[in-house]
Amino acid sequence: MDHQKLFDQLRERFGDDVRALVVETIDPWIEVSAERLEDVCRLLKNDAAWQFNLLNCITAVDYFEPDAKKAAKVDWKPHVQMLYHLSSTTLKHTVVIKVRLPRWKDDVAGQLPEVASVSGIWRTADWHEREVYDLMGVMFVGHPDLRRILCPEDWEGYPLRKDYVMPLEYHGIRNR
Amino acid sequence: MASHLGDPRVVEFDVRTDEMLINMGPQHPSTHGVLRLALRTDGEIVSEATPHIGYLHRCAEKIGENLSHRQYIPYTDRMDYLAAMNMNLGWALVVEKLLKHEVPERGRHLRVLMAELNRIASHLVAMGTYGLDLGSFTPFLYAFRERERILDLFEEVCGARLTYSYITPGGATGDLTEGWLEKCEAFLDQLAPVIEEYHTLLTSNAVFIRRTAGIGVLSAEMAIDYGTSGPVLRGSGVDYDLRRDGDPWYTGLYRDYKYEVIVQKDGHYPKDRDYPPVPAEAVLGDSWHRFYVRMLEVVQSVELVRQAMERYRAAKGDCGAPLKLTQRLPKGEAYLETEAPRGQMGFFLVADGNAIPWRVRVRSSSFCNLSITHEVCRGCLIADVPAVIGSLDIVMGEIDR
Amino acid sequence: MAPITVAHYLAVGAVMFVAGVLCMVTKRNALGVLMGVELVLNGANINFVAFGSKLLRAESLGLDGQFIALFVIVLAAGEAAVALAIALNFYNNHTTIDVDRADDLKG
Amino acid sequence: MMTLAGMDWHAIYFWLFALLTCGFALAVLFSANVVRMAFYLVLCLGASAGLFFLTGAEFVAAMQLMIYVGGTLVLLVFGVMLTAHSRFVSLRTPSGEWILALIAGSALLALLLSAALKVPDWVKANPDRAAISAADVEATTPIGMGFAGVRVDKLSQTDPQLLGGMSGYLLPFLIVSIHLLVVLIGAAYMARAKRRAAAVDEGAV
Amino acid sequence: MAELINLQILNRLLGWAGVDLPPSHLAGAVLAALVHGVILLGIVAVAAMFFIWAERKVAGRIQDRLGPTRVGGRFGWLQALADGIKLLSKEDVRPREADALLFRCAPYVSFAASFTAYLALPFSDGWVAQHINSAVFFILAVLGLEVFGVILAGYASGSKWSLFGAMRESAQVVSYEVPLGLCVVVPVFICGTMNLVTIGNMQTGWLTNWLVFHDPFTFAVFWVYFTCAIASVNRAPFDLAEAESELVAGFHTEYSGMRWCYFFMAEYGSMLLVSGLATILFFGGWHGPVPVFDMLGWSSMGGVLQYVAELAGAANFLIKAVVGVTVMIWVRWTLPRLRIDQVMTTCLKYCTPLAAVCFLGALGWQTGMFGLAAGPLWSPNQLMAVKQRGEYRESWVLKAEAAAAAEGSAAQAGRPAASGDRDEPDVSGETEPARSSATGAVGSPLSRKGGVG
Repeated sequence: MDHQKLFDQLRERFGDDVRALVVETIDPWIEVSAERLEDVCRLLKNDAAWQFNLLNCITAVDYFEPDAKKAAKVDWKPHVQMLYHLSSTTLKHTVVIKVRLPRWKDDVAGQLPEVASVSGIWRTADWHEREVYDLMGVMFVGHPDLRRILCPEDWEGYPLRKDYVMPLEYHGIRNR
Repeated sequence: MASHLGDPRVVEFDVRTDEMLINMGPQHPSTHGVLRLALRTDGEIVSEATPHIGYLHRCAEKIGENLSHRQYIPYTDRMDYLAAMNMNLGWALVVEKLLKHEVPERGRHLRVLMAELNRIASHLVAMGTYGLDLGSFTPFLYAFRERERILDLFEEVCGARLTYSYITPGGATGDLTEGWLEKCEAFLDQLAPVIEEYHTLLTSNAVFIRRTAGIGVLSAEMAIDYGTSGPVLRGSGVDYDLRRDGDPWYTGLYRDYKYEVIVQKDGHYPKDRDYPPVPAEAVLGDSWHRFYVRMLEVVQSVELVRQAMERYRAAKGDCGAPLKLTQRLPKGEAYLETEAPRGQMGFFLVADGNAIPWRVRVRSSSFCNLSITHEVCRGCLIADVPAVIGSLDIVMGEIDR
Repeated sequence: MAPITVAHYLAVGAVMFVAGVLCMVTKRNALGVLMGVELVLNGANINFVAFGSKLLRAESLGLDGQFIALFVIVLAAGEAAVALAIALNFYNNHTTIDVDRADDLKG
Repeated sequence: MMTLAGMDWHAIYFWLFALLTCGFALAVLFSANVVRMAFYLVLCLGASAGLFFLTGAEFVAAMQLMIYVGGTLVLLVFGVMLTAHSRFVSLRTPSGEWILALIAGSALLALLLSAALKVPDWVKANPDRAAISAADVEATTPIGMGFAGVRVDKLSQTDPQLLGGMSGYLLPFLIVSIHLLVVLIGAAYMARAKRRAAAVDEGAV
Repeated sequence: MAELINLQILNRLLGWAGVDLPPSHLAGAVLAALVHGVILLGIVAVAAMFFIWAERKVAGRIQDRLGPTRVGGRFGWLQALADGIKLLSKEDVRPREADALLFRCAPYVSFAASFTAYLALPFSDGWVAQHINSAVFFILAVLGLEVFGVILAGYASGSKWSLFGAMRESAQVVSYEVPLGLCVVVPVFICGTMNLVTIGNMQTGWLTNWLVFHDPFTFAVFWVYFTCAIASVNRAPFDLAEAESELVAGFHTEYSGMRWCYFFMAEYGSMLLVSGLATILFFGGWHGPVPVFDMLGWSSMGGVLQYVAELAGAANFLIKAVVGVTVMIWVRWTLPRLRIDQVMTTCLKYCTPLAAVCFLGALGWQTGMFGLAAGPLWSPNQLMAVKQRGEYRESWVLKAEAAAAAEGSAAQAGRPAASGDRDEPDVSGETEPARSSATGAVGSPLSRKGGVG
């Protein structure tokens, strides 16, 4: 699949909101701004030339190093990266869409970063977004039913964040 | 009083009974582990089915950030514990994809052999438990009888019967033992005719057809929209199989193998002349078709295993040694989906240069397959709920991870 | 022990009948009233069968007693079906089967 | 009377079944729980079937068990289940009503009992009961014939005036059959899907 | 009312043992009642235990495994006993939500219904606890009461699954009683009696005399009966009330220990009962396929030999009934379960119309509508002098015949009351002779096949 062509088309349409294309990696990816993600996704799904009708997976990666000594050595600033693995069952090609989010909204700890929900585009995103919300703490704006899915409803914290500390006790059950 | 007449539920059903909210599971004979379904029912009719998952959540993704890639293998075993070989394979391939490490030819055929054999075992369980869900106990034991023999084969090769940890990044923990191929051959020879028995007991059984045909119909668009995969997707008539259409790192395994994707095309399944015909009541995408696809995939896998054995014999060299425990992963990320028995099992791996991954993400097939429940269980009878859930063939270990 | 006569059966029938009538009077639930009706019918049935028994009377009603009892049983079944249908219908519209609430036609 | 040979089994069974019948009839009356009422009614009617057996009306007793207890009451219990609001419905009756009802009821009972005991023919035991064997009261087939219009049980009747009135129960049987059919259709019609209700509602708007 | 307690067996036993007991003797009567009760309870209990073992064994064999092998020696034949002991030692749990009284009563109601029905089930010629002349309906009626136990259990358990089970059961059993009743009516009207002993005895002789081979319609109606019987005793594929994959365990979800055990005793008891009923109604009851004892003449000889013949008859009956139960077990382990609406459609759309058609067909066959039944087809029964079907009369018929014969006058000379090959019954019934001829007509349709030949 011609990722460059896709990138050009998106660039033409959305301008700088489509930030980058990287093809040298194992899986080529396109970075999109959080604001225009929904529009980009809608185009990717509905455009006859691309037909990304299958959303394989939504992943969030927390780029954060709690250890200050190690944190000094990394080449990135702390952020949460969203990855959308898309493929087409008809044209049999795949693409990865990345979105960069702050770890906390407005850098206020506890304020979940926000990104538009794509559950209106692919319904499979419903559960995947709930899972990301549950484990990584990303707020999906426009999600119909954003609840925790794997952890209990009253669980505190977002376990997959790098600075997450396991609570010692949950409802009287000791964890250690 | 008149307001009740405007209530849409009043006009739907014969006798308006009080709505009941019942919990099916997490301790229920037919929820395949610890799935909990909150059913809102009106008499026997289910007006809403909400799955609640997470009872088996073991933080597999978090664990992956604390172990080296080889240490993570046993955790993949416990995801889809009915198809642990396929889970191992998925993880091994994604690590190899990141490392750009190719296994030798012999190792490739060994992997196909194991994956397909495990697919047979997994589909046998799916078939047996589906019978159980519909109240027929006998096929379950028949299925386990055959599965036992596959487990014997696995045990001989890796010492374990459920959690194999056999296929590892780099190859496999060991080569096949002497005489293993003959035993496998004998098993396949024995399996082929008994599949006929299963068709008699279930596929073409009139009661079975009445219970499954036209129940839980999932249209092709909806199947894709919900990200379903595997037999659920193909049972809806979508011609998509990662062994053919997937990532080159995965399809490379099946290079030069001869097989047909099991999907209904022009009203026919490949080679379906040898098997019970599709009943007139069955609608594409219903529980019966999902079941039938699995049954045909067993036969397909038998053929693939035969081909793999032939090629394995012909291939020279070894089957690849496992990577070292401390093998550093290059900086970067890789995503790979494999066609596990239950559908597309995806592993995503972010590495920062250490042996221990920075982030592991598991995309589970059953997770997506289960998410259609509320869609297909709406308006069916209570008895149809196990019939639909069973046809999705979920494994909670994989959903909750 | 005195021999059993028709009057003994009649007494049993009377008790059932009275219990049924009181049931009809006191119960609020439509189905409770229905049960009262069943008791009344059955009390009557005992009388018919007793009068028709050859064992109890030399000059009995004969089989006619049993015929009438059978008719009563069958008609009671029909009556119960209709009453139940009414009760369910009433319940559908009023979500109760309290007979005192069935006063829609009251001016 | 309680000699070994003269043991009156009929009396023993009668008292047993009579007590059960009356006891459960009263239990139905005094129970406040509608499901228990249904349960007591089952036992009451079952015991009265025992009384029918004692009088020799075996077919009636079997029919009582089959149609009444097995059919009608199951239907009733079904109705109870469908209409039960909370799980165990209680039916409290105000005590004032109870007192009135009990006064009226005991008056009625006294009247009925005195009537039953007044008629000399009814309190007299059948003198030649011992001569009647179980086979003599066998009545199943005659009942069947009676419904078909032939009274084989009254063959010895010679009085031509009486003969005219006993040509069998064919006509009532047919009427009842048709009646039942109508009832069934009517009940099904009443309890059927309420789509029409919505249509009426829309029409009103 | 000493007749109420049937003393036949006991008296014969005692007479054989040399004890002479007057029938109305209190000790004798009580003893007889006890013996009957204990024998029947024993049969039900032993049958339940045997079938629990058989269920496991048959299921094991069907599923390519061995089933119980250890308890009590080679075949695990004490497995049911071990199960029973285990159940006895289990804690008797009652949910807090349950209605205590009804919850406790329900298993006994179920079991009592199943057990009471045995009162009217003959095991051999005259071996019946209670002669009831409408025994067929009595058994069906009492069996139908078993549903109350299930309904009460479901309702009183305070569990939603139980309630679902109870609702299903009540709907199912009430519906299936209709086709079941219709099926049973077919042999009843062929025999002209509801007395099971008489129906059984009417099938004396070679197996061609069994009612299932009487005509094509009885053959068909047997299968309808068997289907409905499986449904009415709640066995797979109609075991919706306890459907474990849907309702956890349905009505007995909340039961444990002995109370649970009673439900199972009731289930297995009912299975044997409906099979036994099928045996009597369709498969010759206690008569073997070859009338060995009739040929030897033992069955009417009296004394020990007749007793032996009757004992063999009882064994014969039990074997046939057990075969029926085994088929039920076989069906259970083969077929998936139907859905509730499908169970109801099976009843209303297939079983009831089929039973009705068979009923009408058998009626037509019996009245010679098809032109086949008038002359008896050849059967081995013609070789031997067995009592023919038409010779079994109810007592009132015999009495009426005797009366008619006694009053016999010149007017009747041309039309003998009891002759077998009469015309259609004359039911106008105005004059004495005409009415007595109607009496004879009751016997005549029965004797059409056997009586003439």
